[in-house]
Amino acid sequence: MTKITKKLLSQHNLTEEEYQKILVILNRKPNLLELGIFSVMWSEHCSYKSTKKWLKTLPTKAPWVICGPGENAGVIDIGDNDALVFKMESHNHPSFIEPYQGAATGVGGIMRDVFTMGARPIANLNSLRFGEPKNSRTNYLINGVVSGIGDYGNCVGIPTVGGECFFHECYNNNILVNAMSVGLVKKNKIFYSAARGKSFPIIYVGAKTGRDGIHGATMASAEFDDDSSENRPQVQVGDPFTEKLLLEACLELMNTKAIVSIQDMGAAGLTSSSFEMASKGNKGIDLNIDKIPLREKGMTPYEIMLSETQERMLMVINPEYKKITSEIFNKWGLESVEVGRLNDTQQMKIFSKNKIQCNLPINDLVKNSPEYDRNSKKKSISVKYSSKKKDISIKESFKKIISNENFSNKRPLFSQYDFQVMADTILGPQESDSAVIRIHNTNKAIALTSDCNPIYCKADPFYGAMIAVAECWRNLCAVGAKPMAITDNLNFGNPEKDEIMYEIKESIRGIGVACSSLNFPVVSGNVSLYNETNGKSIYPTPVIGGVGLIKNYRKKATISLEENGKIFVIGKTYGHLDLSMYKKIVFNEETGQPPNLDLIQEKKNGNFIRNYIDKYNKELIGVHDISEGGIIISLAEMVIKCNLGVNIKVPPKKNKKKWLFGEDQSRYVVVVREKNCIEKVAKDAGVFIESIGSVKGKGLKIEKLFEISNKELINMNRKFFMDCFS
Amino acid sequence: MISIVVFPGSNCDRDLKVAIEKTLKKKVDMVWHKTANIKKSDMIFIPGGFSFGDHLRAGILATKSPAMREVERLSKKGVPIIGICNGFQILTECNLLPGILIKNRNPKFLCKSVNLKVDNNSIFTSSFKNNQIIKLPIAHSQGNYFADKKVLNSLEDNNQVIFRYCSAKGEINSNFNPNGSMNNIAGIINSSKNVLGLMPHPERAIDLTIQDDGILFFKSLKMYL
Amino acid sequence: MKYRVYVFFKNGILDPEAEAIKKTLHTSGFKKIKSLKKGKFFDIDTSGKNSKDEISSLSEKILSNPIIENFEIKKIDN
Amino acid sequence: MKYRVYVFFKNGILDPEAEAIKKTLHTSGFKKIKSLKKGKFFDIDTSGKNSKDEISSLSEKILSNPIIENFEIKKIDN
Ligand SMILES: Nc1ncnc2c1ncn2[C@@H]1O[C@H](COP(=O)(O)OP(=O)(O)O)[C@@H](O)[C@H]1O
Ligand SMILES: [Mg+2]
Repeated sequence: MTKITKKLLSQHNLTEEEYQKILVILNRKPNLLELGIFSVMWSEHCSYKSTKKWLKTLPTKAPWVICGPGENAGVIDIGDNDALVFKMESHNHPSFIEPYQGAATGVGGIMRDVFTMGARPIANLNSLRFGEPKNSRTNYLINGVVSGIGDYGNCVGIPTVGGECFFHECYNNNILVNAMSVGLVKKNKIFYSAARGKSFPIIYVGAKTGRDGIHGATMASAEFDDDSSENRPQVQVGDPFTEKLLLEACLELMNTKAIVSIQDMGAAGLTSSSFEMASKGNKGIDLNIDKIPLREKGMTPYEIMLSETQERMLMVINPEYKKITSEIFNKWGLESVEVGRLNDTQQMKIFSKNKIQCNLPINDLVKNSPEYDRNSKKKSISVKYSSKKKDISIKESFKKIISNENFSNKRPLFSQYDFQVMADTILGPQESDSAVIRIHNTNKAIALTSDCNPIYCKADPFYGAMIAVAECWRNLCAVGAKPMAITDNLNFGNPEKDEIMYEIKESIRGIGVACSSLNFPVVSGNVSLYNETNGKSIYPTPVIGGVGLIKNYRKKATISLEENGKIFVIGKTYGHLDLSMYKKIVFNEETGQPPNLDLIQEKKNGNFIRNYIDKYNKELIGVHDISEGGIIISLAEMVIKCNLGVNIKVPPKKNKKKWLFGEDQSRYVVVVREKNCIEKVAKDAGVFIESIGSVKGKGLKIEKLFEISNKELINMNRKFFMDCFS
Repeated sequence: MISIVVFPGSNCDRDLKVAIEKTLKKKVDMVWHKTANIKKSDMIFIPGGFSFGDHLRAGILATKSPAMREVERLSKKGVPIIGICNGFQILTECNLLPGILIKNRNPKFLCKSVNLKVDNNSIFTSSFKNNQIIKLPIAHSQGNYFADKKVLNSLEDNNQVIFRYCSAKGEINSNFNPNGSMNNIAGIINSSKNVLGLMPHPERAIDLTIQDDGILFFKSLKMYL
Repeated sequence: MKYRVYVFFKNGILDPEAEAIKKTLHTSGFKKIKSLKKGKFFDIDTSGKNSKDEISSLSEKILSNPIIENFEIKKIDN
Repeated sequence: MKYRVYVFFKNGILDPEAEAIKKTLHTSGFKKIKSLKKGKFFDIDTSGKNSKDEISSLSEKILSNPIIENFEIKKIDN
């Protein structure tokens, strides 16, 4: 038997205390296989040991929530017996090592989470963060990540309809790749993972197991050092064709009564899937490891249990339906094998060559997983001052911003994604503040968006997280959708450091406060920690993925202009420039506090916009939220998109710079026809409204300041991404 | 009966079925690729997607499916066959259409709406005006039509090029060629004029709130049915 | 029996992937590259008797497309 | 100088493409194929002096993905 040494424990990312806990649970020493199982089950990735305590505080309930966090994905009710299943998940570390495969398998994994629950994925989003473009690897990484995401989703035939892509030096050595998938299911056809049934067979289906990504789950929870790329961990390779077959086969089988419970094999593969199914159902499992289909010779039980080969599923089958099960999988050319049986012992027994290789108490292992209340302390932030404080005109500043990588037109990026397959994409990328996807064969549609401003979060994680939620809520309102629920992906550094733990706690608190106040529950999510290299952490990046509902998809808003339209701003403009993109891009300065956020006003303004889109659709031309870059950027985006022009008057007595570039929250640009009643409706709703100009000619004209032609605007705006992908 | 052949990895089959039902009010038979006997079919569609994962060369592995023997047999009897996107790739790989679709000039996948000039002199496009300019979505990374000079000349001489990429005003040149196709070819028919292959997706453009130029495409088929 | 089948673009036919790689080479500093061609190879282990014929048949019918590609078969000794 | 660079998957790395091709070969009558592996090759013509070094550097950095692939360089005589 392998001797358990300090070194072995640290290779398994287990602390001495955790090992002592294992000894107490087992009342004996574990063997290597058992130690490996503990290590993945108790990894940050599977056990959420540093964040569990705080995640429990999030609001997860609403009358329309069918299933909150805890299952493979969250589920909400959207009426007419339809439900939406969605979740976001990170694949940050694998994507930094191998961007193409890392991102592709991230997409594959999140889609399996969705169709495991019986839902057909209908839309994917992805939220990306890269280092500075001048960093030598950035171009390689973004090209790999984007093709990986595209190739996988395109092949499976699920439209990739939106997301974000943001560059900042804090991601130079730790990029973020967060993938979100949304699926549709009938309310009475949802599948869960809790094992049920008496000695029912356990079926393995999908790809053969290889040595892919062994220790991936522990890798995903461990900080990088400079050797990481030398270590060349076995990365997982994605196979979207097999995923497509698995998707179709599972959905076909789900139309029969064969499947009792089902769980995809994600991080920690066979181990976490079997333990989770058993523990949720209070069951035991006898697993015959010799039955597992293998891709390579000579694999040990340890390797088999820890492998992260993609495109695999585990399910409990009603024995009466064994024949139909194998028929359907055969039809789709997939291998399905009975690998074990359920029992009531609550023990996990793994057999090989008729010998017990592992005998672990399932509930003790799962429910006694470590939970930490780690120390946290606010650290004063080293302020970044600009090097060059010289006077730069508003026009020059604007040009710098609109040409910057963070504002460049993303068409060359998202055109690599099939955003139209399934023929229900009503509004794809760049047409509005959220993507809008019709529920097939109905008048309903859903709106989808993902948001987070890490610069705000770094300065004040509580406010930053609140703003991320609010921005997400705003983007849904801006297309006319009722915001329903969110999924989140919490990306942070090393939680063992006080200041990082502070960021984590504060961000979760911020999400909680904003979600409670907006009645916008959290139904699923994911935590990615240890996003650090050589002790340098990323900015706190709690990405919020939001889902909203539109009753009648014909009543929606886009970011359109129309000749002679009247332009208004909803919400008060104070001119908050601290931490703005203006300060960042023009002066490389990140100082001060994020803009103030009044959640009551946010709600009022959002409700007004939604109501206006619904009731006054005939007089409405376009809506666009105002966020990073301020009013001028929102207007420029509209001008570029529609190839028309606007004529804007900065209101008297306002500081022009602040008014144009300020990032005050809860605001929208609204464009309406000449005959309209928007001012009256706004006043009745108690919402601040300001007329700022009209749609005229071609180009962006700020009266008494400057004018830029469309041609110049479009060229400046598209250069970065065009070069990036050429 | 209208048939759609479904391969493992097809993913525009449902969209196509919906489009046919909606625009032609006809029943659709989904034919699994292993079918060795297509009984009665007035028209056969080969849908878009990634049949067999698009491995090796897009379309090649699907040509080995039994249903494709049937498609070949029925095509000789004059049954209209329409391959869209991956379907077009399959039809060239099994020689029902000449040429081949290779990687795009910029090999990345490309999803966008493009302008097309339509030749209405085919059973598949008779509802269009001749040289009408329409807009349809494309979504592919292997849509770059290639054929040798002789084949190309005979396609042109026999008016077998049915769809061509162009500008909104109808200019046909390399600036309005999204993938590098020879002669801006987006869709062709065979010499007996009953087999059509096209890269754009008319089935994604049958909705007034999204795009609707695909409706005319399906309406053309109505006259034939 | 083991065979290696080489499949490569015919002369004079532009291979967009090879072109893209060449461009990347040039932009990443490998400026001395005069030409670059790309091909595929398949290592096939077969137990057939007439295996050479079989290999050439599948090379022709499946592994290559005669409009754009040629192929070459080599026997490999273990 | 002319070189041929062979690029192929490392042992143990899943090659979904080879799997799919093998399956289709089996179902379309080539039943005797025991195994099929796939790789790429690049024929490169370079004018550099240290060209062998250059070739191995670009093979590692651009032609192959060292995380999942290996490569081999052979000199070709015209
Ligand atoms: N990684 C991505 N994948 C897909 N679509 C993206 C991605 N990043 C951005 N987009 C899309 O591009 C458009 C513009 O993005 P962005 O500049 O972030 O817009 P906004 O500031 O209005 O939210 C949006 O429709 C967005 O969904
Ligand atoms: Mg945004």
